[in-house]
Amino acid sequence: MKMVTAIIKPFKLDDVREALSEIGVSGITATEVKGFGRQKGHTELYRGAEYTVDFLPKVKLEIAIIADQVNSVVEAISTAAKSEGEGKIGDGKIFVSSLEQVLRIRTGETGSVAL
Amino acid sequence: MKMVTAIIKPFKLDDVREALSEIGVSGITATEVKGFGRQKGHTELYRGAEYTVDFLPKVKLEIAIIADQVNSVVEAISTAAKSEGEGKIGDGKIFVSSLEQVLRIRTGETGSVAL
Amino acid sequence: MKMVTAIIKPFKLDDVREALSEIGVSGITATEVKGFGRQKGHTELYRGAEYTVDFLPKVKLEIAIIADQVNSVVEAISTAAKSEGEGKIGDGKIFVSSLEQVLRIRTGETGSVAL
Amino acid sequence: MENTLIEMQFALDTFYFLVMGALVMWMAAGFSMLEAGLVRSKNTAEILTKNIGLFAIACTMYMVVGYDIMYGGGILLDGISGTGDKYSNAADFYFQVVFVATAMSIVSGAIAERMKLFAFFAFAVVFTAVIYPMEGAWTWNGDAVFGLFKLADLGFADFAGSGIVHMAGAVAALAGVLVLGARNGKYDAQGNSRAIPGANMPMATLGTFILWMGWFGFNGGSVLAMASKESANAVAMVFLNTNAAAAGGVIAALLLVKLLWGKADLTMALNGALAGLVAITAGPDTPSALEAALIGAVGGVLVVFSINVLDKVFKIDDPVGAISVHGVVGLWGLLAVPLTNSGASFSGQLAGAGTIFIWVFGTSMVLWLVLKAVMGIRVSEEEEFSGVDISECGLEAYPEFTK
Amino acid sequence: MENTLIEMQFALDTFYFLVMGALVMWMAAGFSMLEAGLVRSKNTAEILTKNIGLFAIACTMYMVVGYDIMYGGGILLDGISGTGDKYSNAADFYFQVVFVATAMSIVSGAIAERMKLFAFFAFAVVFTAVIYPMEGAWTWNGDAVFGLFKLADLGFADFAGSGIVHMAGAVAALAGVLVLGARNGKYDAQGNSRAIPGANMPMATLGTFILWMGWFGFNGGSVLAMASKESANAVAMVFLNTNAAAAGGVIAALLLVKLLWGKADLTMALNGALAGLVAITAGPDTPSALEAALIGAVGGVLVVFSINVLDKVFKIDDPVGAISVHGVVGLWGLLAVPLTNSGASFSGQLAGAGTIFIWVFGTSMVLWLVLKAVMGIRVSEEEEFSGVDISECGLEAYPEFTK
Amino acid sequence: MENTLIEMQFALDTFYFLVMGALVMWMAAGFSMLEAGLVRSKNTAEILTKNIGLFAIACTMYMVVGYDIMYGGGILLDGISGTGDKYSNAADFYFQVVFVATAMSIVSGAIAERMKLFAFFAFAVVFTAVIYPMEGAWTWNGDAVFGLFKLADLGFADFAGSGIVHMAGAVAALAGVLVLGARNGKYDAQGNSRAIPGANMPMATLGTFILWMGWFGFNGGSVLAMASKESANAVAMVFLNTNAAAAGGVIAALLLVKLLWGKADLTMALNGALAGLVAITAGPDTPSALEAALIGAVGGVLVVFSINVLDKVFKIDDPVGAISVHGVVGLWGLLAVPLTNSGASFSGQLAGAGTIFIWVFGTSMVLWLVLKAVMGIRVSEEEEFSGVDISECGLEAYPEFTK
Ligand SMILES: Nc1ncnc2c1ncn2[C@@H]1O[C@H](COP(=O)(O)OP(=O)(O)O)[C@@H](O)[C@H]1O
Ligand SMILES: Nc1ncnc2c1ncn2[C@@H]1O[C@H](COP(=O)(O)OP(=O)(O)O)[C@@H](O)[C@H]1O
Ligand SMILES: Nc1ncnc2c1ncn2[C@@H]1O[C@H](COP(=O)(O)OP(=O)(O)O)[C@@H](O)[C@H]1O
Repeated sequence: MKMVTAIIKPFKLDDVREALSEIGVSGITATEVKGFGRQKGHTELYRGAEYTVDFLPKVKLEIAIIADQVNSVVEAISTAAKSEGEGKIGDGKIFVSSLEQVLRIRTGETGSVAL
Repeated sequence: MKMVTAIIKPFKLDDVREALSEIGVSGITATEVKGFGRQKGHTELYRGAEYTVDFLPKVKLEIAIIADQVNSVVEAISTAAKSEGEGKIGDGKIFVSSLEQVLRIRTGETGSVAL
Repeated sequence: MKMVTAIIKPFKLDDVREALSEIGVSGITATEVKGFGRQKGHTELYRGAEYTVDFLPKVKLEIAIIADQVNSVVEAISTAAKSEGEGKIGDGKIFVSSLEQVLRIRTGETGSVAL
Repeated sequence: MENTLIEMQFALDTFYFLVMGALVMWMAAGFSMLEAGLVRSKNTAEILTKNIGLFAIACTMYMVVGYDIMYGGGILLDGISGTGDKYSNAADFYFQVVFVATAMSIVSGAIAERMKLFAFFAFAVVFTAVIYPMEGAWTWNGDAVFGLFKLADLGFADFAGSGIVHMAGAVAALAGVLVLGARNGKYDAQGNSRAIPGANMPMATLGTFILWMGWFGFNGGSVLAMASKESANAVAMVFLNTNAAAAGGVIAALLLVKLLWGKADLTMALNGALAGLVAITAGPDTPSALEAALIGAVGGVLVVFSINVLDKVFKIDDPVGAISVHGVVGLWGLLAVPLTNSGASFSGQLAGAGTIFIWVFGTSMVLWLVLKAVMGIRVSEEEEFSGVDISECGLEAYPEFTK
Repeated sequence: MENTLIEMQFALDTFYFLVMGALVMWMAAGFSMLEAGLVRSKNTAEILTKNIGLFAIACTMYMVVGYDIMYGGGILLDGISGTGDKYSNAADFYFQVVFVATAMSIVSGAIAERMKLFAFFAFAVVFTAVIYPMEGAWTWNGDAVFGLFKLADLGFADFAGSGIVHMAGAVAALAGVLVLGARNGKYDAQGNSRAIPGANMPMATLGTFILWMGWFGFNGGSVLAMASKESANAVAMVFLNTNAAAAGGVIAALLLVKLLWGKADLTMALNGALAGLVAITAGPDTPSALEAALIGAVGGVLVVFSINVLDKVFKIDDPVGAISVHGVVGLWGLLAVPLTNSGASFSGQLAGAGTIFIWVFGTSMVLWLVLKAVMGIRVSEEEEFSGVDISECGLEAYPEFTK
Repeated sequence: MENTLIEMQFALDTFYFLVMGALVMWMAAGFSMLEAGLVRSKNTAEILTKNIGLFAIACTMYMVVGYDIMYGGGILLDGISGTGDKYSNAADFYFQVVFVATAMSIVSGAIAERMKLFAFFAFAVVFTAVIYPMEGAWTWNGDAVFGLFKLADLGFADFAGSGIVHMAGAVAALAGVLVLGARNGKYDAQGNSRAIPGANMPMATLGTFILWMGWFGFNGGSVLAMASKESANAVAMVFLNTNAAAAGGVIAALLLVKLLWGKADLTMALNGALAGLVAITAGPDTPSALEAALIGAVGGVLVVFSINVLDKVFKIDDPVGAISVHGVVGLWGLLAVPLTNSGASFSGQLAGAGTIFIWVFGTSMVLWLVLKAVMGIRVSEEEEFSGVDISECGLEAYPEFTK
């Protein structure tokens, strides 16, 4: 099994979720995170003193899947999360790592049936 | 070493934490996350327009442990996090992955003594 | 590739970020988390009833890097995140795990160029 | 000694105007809090800026020229120097100026979360300098409409301004919303309305209570006299009825939403209170307490349906429900007057409402379109997505809370 | 001319009632904000709905029948039409009606975070229509208690309502809390009390300041006259003493908690202010400023101990401390009257307090139990866990902030 | 009958004082909300505690000895018992006491986020008992300064206290900030000022509106009479001008920041409103409406520059801008008086400002230094980092929201 972790722009969340459910992914855990990357933050002004908000709000999605699904999941995410046209800096990243075990708390099932 | 990641219902947090400390786990990192899964969100009403809150608040626990402890930790979590009786949809999931290295910043210790 | 995950004190965030950018790390994802560890929470008082806030606010940093960089990154973080002098309980932990694949959504690049 | 007595009457009436005026001024805080509570957190600082800015603009423009257009008194108030016949003319100005600000406040809520701040301010300048004073002159000052006919002759009566202030504000807002369009994400691809919950309900509730309190000044002060038994009794009845109508509006709205949706939607209770207040404003002097409560209750029912119909059927995106509360219910308030006041007629009320609508809608529409052409009135899509707080004000309303 | 003078007195007294009444009405906002600040965010929208709803119910039921029971005046106020002898009877109603709402507001805080909204509203209907007006008739209107004895004859004096309004509200709340039980999680398995912090301290502080301000109307208006040197002096002393008592309550509570726990617990400072105000309410006219400050300070000390004893010893779960602030300190206020007012006696005060307690506690208890049997008064455990905002109101108070 | 008429005048004047005083008391809530909105969430509960505590201390100390020092009347008000010549002396005390609290409130904002709570309270005790009453006696009571010279003789005029109240508060704050130093993190290693945004803009805006409303009492009440045609007219003009100046301050500040930085910084609009109000306070009776608006507008411009210069050039860390709003603009207010009031002279205004500055700065500085030596005035670095809410008050302002 694999764990796919995607960092995306917050307002792409709905699109990505839809794309994932179309290919049969039923479980996602989402976290609000702050990203530091190539995309730079913006400057705010408060009483005449500037200050930089140099983190950007992003959403992290974690999706546990069986190994066979990795490619389709990564593609679904990257298609849905990419800004129109050429893509934009800050569209995000997808990370894949291996997952040794999964357990569904309710039933005690383990392995791919627990996903 | 292993990293155990559990997604649980927020109001089970205290129980799980207690169960873990009983079996000697001393470190946990908790994050508030939103879960999309089999359990469906609820509908709220605002000025006559319905809207679905389709994510559910969950807590993600990350616990780094030595490999030998995996089974006891997983069992402690799953017992404490399971709803009374049969369990309920949305009780959550436990993921286990492997951890290559750990370092305690304060002392510079690495490996299992750093846990 | 490796994923380095560090749990640090929130007010060390700026220092750590600076230390990382000095050694050429360009991407970081940060999450606000709550830590339970050796460092104990504090007691608050509300209308004469005490209560313990036993989680502590921490920041989790996730940094995807090529394997060669692991040592320098871990060192940069641990130096910057350590409290002055001997270090203090609660300074945090660094975890390293392996990363199988990375993809930059904008360009579709994968592997180390995508970091 | 007789002189002293007359001076005392003068003093009491002046004092009464000032106290009532301070209560109406307080409504500016009410609108600010109501609107700040009903928008999303990313647009909160901007709507606060809008509200304090529009209040300042209204006070200034009405001083410069608005009061003169409406009641005479000279450009820059040069006829006003704290003298007067029955009460200080400075107190009269003070009382009148906060009404202008009220009318203007109504607009800001409806066009929230997507309009350029300075385009709004430009609108406010013209609205408070000319558009409102003109229709105010035709009604409260009894001038003939463009020299043609007098509304009072037709049997038009609007005691404290259900039409002149509230409906006028709502009509200007309606024109603005039509030119501006709905917020991004308000309607989905199929045209279904999506709820966009406001960020801070305690603020919205506080705003409603402030408005409720301020309304005693709004309606109570509109008796325009206190220092005799008759006028004191009249003011007292107006207070009593204003309160009864607001209470009726809350109860009606709460029961209705509970029946319709099974939930006691707080925002509808708040709008119900305001609807009750708007409804009674055209005639708080003539009904009995029970009649006042019923007039308010009808307002509370109307507002629930109106908000839903405007939103779902007409796709008019009004984040705070201002057009329904002040416009639709303002019209109801006008039409309810003849029920208890023989001095007013339905035809007169319709004539008055029509006159106000045509004038305010026409001029506002032209003004919004001119502003759109000249400086643009809508922020960019990206600015709207990130929130107008950053783009217009450069700061965040709750920098430590929001996500 | 003599007539004009008499009319002027009439006008000034009426105006005074209306201004004082508007300040008391403002207290409704104070209770709303205080309670909204002291509950958790998941229960905030519901308590706001509760507060605006109960205010509307109180205003309506007191109009329908309550005022008639308490003072006469006719069902549906048919005897009230803005006339009157020394001041407009409409102004009198307006001033009295906001007192009922105050009494009712006290209840809402104590039963917060677990009661069904419409069960509460049902209680409010009966409380404001009958329970409060009955005891009000025995006290302020001087009626004999069930035709048996007159409290005034026994030396009972309660100037502005420490007992009649505040203790009465607290007693109704106590009955409710006893029937309802504590919030889930308030007491652990060993019966230890656990702190459940309120979500928004600025709101709670704002509420306290609003109440402080409104209290000038509450006590100041209870002189019931302004238009003579004597009454003007009396009103001024009442203002001065009310302020001194509130200040005394804050200082005493703050110093005490600092001594006890080493921390300046803001919530206790707020409760100290309210305790000072409640304490002076039974007799703000007779003490000197220093005496008033001391009466308030004793209230501030009492409230700190009372909150802790009720919570830890009696396991009475009162999220906002209403029973201590209004009940325990209300009783203290009654008992303090004879210290500076020779017209009152300890026995009379005890008799009055006893009468109020028995009547309000008895009827309230029956009513709560009937409501429990008929419609249930407590939300389900799951609803309580997720918060009553979702289950009762269908929305969230801070949809973007909370976790 | 003549007697009755005189009594009526007495009653109306007394009533007027009480209503104006209640509005000024309300400013305490305004300062609390303003400051609570402009600090970070971790320091919010403490500043609320500070504000309600200082209000209580001011009311108590001024009662104990302050009023006697300033106007006579006896220790513990033993000369005050609700009698009086033209109005109740109790009403006079009530009106005066809320002014002391205002002066004290100004200090709390400037030293926010780093001072020990009880050190601040200790300062408040002395400031409200002695420092303010002394300079108040020299100015409003016309006493000779240390028996040497009378400010009035030099042509000093400060109608409602731009200097006596506002600048005095700001000067005490300045001394405090100099002794205390800047907040950690306010200036970086290179000495560059870093922005530290306040946590809650709606609260700050609410506070500003409350202050705006309360200011009508502050300035309007300072006419000190209402019950004649002349004084009624004067009060009305004061209301009108106060409002015009505030509006002018908002518009000037908003336009200026838009020009300077391209953004409509809400916090500057709020400070602009307050600057307009402070500026007009020294002489709201003599200007025309236009002049008032311009005096306010200059205040609005000054405040923007002053905040930036104090912050960036002088490294004076004043989280809410109190020293600029009340001090710099208070001085401007004093200097603007001779422009429209022939009874005042520039030299007199400078003499008065100088006297106030020297007295308040000198005594405050000594007091801060003594407190620093005796009990320490600054919290530890760790406490400052975690927020003074936990260390001083033991609770959090928003336990469920902040991170
Ligand atoms: N090496 C990395 N490790 C962890 N997170 C990263 C890394 N690089 C980027 N990210 C995350 O992805 C987000 C987008 O990255 P960014 O560099 O801004 O754009 P792009 O991926 O289009 O080049 C960042 O805000 C950050 O949250
Ligand atoms: N495949 C998955 N990947 C990541 N997180 C998941 C996955 N499936 C479920 N989750 C998380 O676990 C939570 C519970 O899952 P759910 O399907 O609702 O219940 P159950 O596990 O009892 O079937 C979800 O809300 C989500 O946060
Ligand atoms: N075994 C663990 N698994 C996951 N997170 C841990 C673990 N141990 C510690 N942590 C995280 O690291 C933080 C610091 O740990 P703590 O034990 O307080 O200090 P130290 O690392 O200096 O001994 C904790 O608050 C927690 O978030």
